[in-house]
Amino acid sequence: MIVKNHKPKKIIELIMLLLISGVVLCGCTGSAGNNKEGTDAKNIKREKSSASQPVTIGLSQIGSESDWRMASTESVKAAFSSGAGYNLIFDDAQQKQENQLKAIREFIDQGVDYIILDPIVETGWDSVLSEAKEAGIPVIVYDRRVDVADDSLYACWIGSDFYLEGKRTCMWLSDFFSDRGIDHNINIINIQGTMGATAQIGRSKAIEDAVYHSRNWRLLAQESGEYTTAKGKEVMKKLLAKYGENIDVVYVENDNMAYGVIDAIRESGYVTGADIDKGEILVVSFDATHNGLQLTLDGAIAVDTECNPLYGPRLAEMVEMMEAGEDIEKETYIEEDQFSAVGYIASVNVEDTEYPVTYLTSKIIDERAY
Amino acid sequence: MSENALLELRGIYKSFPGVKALQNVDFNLRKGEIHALMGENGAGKSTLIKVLTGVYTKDEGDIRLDGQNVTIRSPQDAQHMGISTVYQEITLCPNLSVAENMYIGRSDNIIQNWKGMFEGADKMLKSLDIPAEASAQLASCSIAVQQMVAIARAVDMDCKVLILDEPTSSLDDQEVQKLFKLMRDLKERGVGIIFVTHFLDQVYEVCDKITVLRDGKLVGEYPIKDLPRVELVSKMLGKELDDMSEIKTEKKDTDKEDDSTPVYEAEGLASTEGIKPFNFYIKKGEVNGFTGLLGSGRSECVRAIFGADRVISGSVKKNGKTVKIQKPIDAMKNGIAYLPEDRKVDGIVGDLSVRENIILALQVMKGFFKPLSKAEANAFANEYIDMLKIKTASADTPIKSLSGGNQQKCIVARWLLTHPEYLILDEPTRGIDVGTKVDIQKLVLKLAGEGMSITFISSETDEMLRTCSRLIVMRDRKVVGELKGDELTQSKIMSTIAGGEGQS
Amino acid sequence: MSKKIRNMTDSNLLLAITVIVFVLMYVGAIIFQGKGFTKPQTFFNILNANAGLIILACAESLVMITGGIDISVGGMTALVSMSCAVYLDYHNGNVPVSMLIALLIGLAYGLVQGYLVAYLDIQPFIVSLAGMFFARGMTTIVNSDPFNVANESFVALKLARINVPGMGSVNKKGVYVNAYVEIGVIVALLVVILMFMMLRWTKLGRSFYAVGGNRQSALMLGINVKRTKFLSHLICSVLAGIGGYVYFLHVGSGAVTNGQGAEMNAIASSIIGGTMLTGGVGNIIGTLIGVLSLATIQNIVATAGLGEAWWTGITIAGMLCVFLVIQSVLMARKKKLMKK
Amino acid sequence: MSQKGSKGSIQDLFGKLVRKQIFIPIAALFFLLLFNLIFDPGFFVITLGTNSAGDPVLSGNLITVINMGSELAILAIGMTFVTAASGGQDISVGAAIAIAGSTLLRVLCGTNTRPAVGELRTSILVAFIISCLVAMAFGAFNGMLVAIFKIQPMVATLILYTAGRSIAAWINNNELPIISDPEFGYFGGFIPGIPVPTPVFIAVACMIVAGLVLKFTNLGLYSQAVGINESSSRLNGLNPVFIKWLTFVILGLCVAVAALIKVSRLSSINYSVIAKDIEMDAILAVALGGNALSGGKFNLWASIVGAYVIQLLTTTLFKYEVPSDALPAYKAVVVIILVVFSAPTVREKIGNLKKKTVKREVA
Repeated sequence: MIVKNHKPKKIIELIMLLLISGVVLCGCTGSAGNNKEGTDAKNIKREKSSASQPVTIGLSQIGSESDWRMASTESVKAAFSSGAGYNLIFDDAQQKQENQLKAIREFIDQGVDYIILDPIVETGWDSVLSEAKEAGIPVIVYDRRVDVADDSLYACWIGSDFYLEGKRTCMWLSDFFSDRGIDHNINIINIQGTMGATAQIGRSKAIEDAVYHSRNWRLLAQESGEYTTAKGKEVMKKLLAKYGENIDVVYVENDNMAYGVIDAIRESGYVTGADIDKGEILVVSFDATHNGLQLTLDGAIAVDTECNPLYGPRLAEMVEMMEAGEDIEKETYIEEDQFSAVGYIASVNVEDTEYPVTYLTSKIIDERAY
Repeated sequence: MSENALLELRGIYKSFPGVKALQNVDFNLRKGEIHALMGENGAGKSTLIKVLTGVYTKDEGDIRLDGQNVTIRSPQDAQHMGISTVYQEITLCPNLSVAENMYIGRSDNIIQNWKGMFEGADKMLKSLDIPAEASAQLASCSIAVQQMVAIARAVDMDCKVLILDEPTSSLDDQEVQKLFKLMRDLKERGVGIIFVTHFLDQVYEVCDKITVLRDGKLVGEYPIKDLPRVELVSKMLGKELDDMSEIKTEKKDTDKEDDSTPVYEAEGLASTEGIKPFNFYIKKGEVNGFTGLLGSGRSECVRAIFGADRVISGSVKKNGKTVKIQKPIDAMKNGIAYLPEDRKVDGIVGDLSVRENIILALQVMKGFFKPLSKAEANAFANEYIDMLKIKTASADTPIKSLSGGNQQKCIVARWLLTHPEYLILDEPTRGIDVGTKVDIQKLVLKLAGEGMSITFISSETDEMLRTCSRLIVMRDRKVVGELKGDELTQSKIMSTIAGGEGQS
Repeated sequence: MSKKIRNMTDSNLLLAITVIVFVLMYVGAIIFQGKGFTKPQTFFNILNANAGLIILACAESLVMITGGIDISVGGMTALVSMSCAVYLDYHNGNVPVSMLIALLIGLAYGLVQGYLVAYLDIQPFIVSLAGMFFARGMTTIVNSDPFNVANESFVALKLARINVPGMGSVNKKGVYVNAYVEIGVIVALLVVILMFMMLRWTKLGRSFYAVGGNRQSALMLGINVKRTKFLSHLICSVLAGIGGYVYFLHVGSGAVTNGQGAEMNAIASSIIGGTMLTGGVGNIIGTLIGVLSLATIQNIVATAGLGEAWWTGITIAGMLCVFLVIQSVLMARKKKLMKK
Repeated sequence: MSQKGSKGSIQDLFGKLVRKQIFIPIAALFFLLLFNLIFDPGFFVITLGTNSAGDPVLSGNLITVINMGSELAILAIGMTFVTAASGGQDISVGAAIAIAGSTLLRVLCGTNTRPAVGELRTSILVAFIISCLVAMAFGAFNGMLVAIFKIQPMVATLILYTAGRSIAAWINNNELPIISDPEFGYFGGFIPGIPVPTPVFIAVACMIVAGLVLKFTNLGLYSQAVGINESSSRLNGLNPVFIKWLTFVILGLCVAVAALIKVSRLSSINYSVIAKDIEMDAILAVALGGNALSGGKFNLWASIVGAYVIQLLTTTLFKYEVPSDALPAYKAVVVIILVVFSAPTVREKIGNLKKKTVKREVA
């Protein structure tokens, strides 16, 4: 009798338990539904197992901090789709090298066929890459570089020439100023990316070199905005409070920070634009993301140098070549464009090579893949 | 005089902000003596004990143990000197084993010797006849057993002075007898025991001497033979007392028969706490009570009436109309009020002010969206502070800083403020001083006289006899009898509880 | 069954649940995820990657058992690794001194936090919150940019492998690869063993439980509560210093983001391992298994192809949720059994 | 003689003031303002300028304090209730802000992450109401764990703390929507023509609502009673489970409002960074307000003042060019000083010291 009467409470507890595990399970089933690639991949694996094993790829991505990064991830994911005979294991390291190291070890333990790595920083990869080599798994590095003592630890590298990007931007600036006949002192602020990242090193070096070799350029401050909008805005606000109208040019090392920088400039009562003699602040940026180009079209960003995120097809090409046993080049650069709506300059010349500058229209923005 | 002296306290002073808790108090304890420390709540007993055990440091005065001056800085100090204490509230760690609770904090050994400890503990428990396993987790033992474990710990420490601070309030008679046996054994061994209790019977049963404190001052030290009860009470209260007889005459008036519909009537009521379904009614202006040994289910019955525990069967009628009482708020809406057994756990809301504590129940009944204004609340609080003579600095004082008796009065005030038709008082006099006890009993009869129905529960049978006109007797969670009129005698109650003869 | 449960201490009951769930999970991973989990190296990699966390979790368990909490251990990891990294690289220091630095940071933290909590009676949450803020801030003051330590003797120590005989596996090219653990794992296991012994077989260990179980009672039982609380924080912080160094030894870099969220992982591991935040209940072995459970589930999520960053967070939270509810329901049932 | 008496009464008054709970945060506020006054009176300059759209805006450090402190003050309200009733803290508010913000953007943008001006799918009000409901639902989840399953609040909310930002990313499929409608920016910026930042109005509105709730309902009394003695509250007809749960839902509402401001400030969201560590600041605000983190009696206004103390400290440190990452270190030092001086044991010791000196003087 008494025991019976206890039941309601127990049942409530049970229901609660079920509810909670239900919520968790829903999450899991949701995952299966959302992540169709995963389930599909398994199905194909089963179908194909008699004919040809799918190639398993482990992809260690830095994170999803910017539009650029996400476009890059999407591109790689699309290239290694299950339809194309691949089984992709994707890992988002959330901006920590530690997580990338862990992911690569997991890939090794799972015995993947290839590891693709976009390293967050250049150093600290020796031991994990030698483990991959020990296990006989080739590693393809892309976007950012790795700095290892023995470069046989990775199969190849493909990425942007960040120094060149920076050079092209500086050259554009220099051409622009001479075109406008400006030869007084130019005060520049550099909003850097995450310190130690390949892009930051290359782009920062380009502006530092340009300032060093220039007669009238001065670098007022360099500070890291860590590639994020919020941080970029915060840093810019601080610098504006310090230097105010003395600032002529802001050299921003990616578009996401540029949004923040432009916001900060506007909120502090200044105007962005190319007319630095009228007190406007000229902003140059990198990456050429959708939003970045929109701002470029509006004239808020004077020139936006592309950093091509669409690595997918090139990486797939490389994997196919390696599968076929062909030799591949150790280092390849990916092609990149430069956009401006200011429109004075048709091309820039860096070390005797002409690089065209695309005059930006809304049509171009609409046609781009990201 | 000081031959055989074990512990001597001379001129102890201790004050807290705003309160002089002890003023020039002397105390003597000899070897092999059971010494009762008596006084109302707030008389300074607890403070004196805490000074002795190192919880408080005295402001002035000397403590001499075995003739030597000592300074007691912490409970460890006290233990090392051979002063052990068993408190009313269990001061053991529920998450540790029984054995650990007996041995922890006693030696400076670095290594814990589990085997030796279990063996020693089992031996000790067996010799004291305590039904517990050394390796069991303490939380799995009943409160009484936990209390015994605490005593076993003290005994095992070969203490010279054993302080028992109201150890009996949660024990039943059998357990109390066991404890007394233990005390007498220890006395034989030459241990000096300081015994603090509110039960006068117990004092006269085991003690050799009595020291009485009042308002932080020493009243005197008396051999037990030289101090009859009435005198003890008057010394504690500081006035001659014939209130007891007054109460009796008042009660006679309420002792009458009538055939009206009961204010409250329950049939087959049972709760999750395992009481057998019982029937119960109470009429207008009636005072009745539940009696029985501790654990017989008397509190569980009234909790079921109030909906404090989950009610699982039975029907309830209020003034003849069927009502549903599932939760306390249902009961309150039906004009039932309940003063719970455990004042600290279930009664007071410690950090809130006296005012907030008094208005709480009324406020809840008024509802979430109708708070009383500050002026109204103050008016109510002050009215009851005056009416019940609650000793408090102001209505804003946190209730936890009041003495036990005054806290209890606040809770009574809280329920009176809701103007209940039916008031349940579960052990309202436990752990409070004699003066307040009498006040509360008088109040019960006064309220009944004004037409309120009251159920009164007390561990002290004479209190019940003095106030109740009908007693429901319980044994083993079952109602086993009902006594009224001439049956209301000590012996009749005892025999019904014991179940010696056929019951009605 | 119910009687057995009744006679178990709370600590053992919760430990039993943890062990069962962990074993089930690992077996499930082997069955459903296949090849990877049968390799011992997979398990060793989990140990390698989490050696630091194991030590931090032990430290956390200790304060939790004593009824406190310390949320500064993650921040300390960052501070320790950054200070040591700067010392080793910029000042070309030597490794033993860097270890001493780690210990000293731990000691300093322990002394200050312990004093504030135990003797000034300030809430441990607030004290260690300030401790976390301080450590994170100091880390950026020491150096704000992440970098990998190139100091040779340090790198040698970092790369040192202890081969586990007979546990290796054959790679794709048919070569036998030895299974190995890093030095940090040995340190972590040592800490686990020492802490286990300390908590089980020393009077001090038992007094941590007593203080956590009921502070007032512990005082009355003659335990120096303040000193016990102080020691719990002292040992915790020193262990956090060691844990921070072991973590540093694994990642080999100084970075502001080092050990981010480690305090919550340590707390979560302790809880999964059966330590209760209310104090007085807990077990170091459970904590170890808690860390391993957490890491295993992360591994399962990652290798199941749910690489999107959010799945890790959601699954861990789900697991934590299930554990907490099981614990809560079981404890409630046990209490009910007790009453009868 | 009479002089002595009046001196005594002034001392009494001061003593009373010092003993008031709200004294500590207010003293801290004054101390920080005094510090600024001495070292740089320029701190107090408020200028009326115009922003890029040509609307008048007030700017200056004090404006920054009351502007940026808004979210924290709003959260402090909810956190105070939760602390009082449950005797624990919700450490998931930062993550919950991410969820509420993400929901807000998801409802406004749908699947198009870059809606042009005027292309929002619903009105901002509808989106806000939905995000409120979502935030309250998550609050209810926390509340359920705490109230029904009796899990310690910090542990229970650890679940959402771990999962929250992931859920937020999941809601928007990890995309980062950006809203270009200027109206959306009003909540975190300025309404054209009004020079005072909008968050200030929102925060004041929240305080007024909280004040009215305290005055016209029994939430204060009930949550304190439940926090101090649950068992006794139950026997007085309260439903402790419901009240604890309710406080978490209220905190959920506060979270949604804070999320609106946060998201509006950026017109976008960054799941891993938005409102980072704000839970710690919110708890700190409650503690600085002198409220016991173990629950029970509370003073809402002291918590709110505590929130502004934290913001004032942040702004002051920024003023002295402390980099934002190093900020916590300085904050920690100030916090420790504050809590040490408000710790009862320390206060008692100082009190004793004072008494001794007074005694010596008398002697």
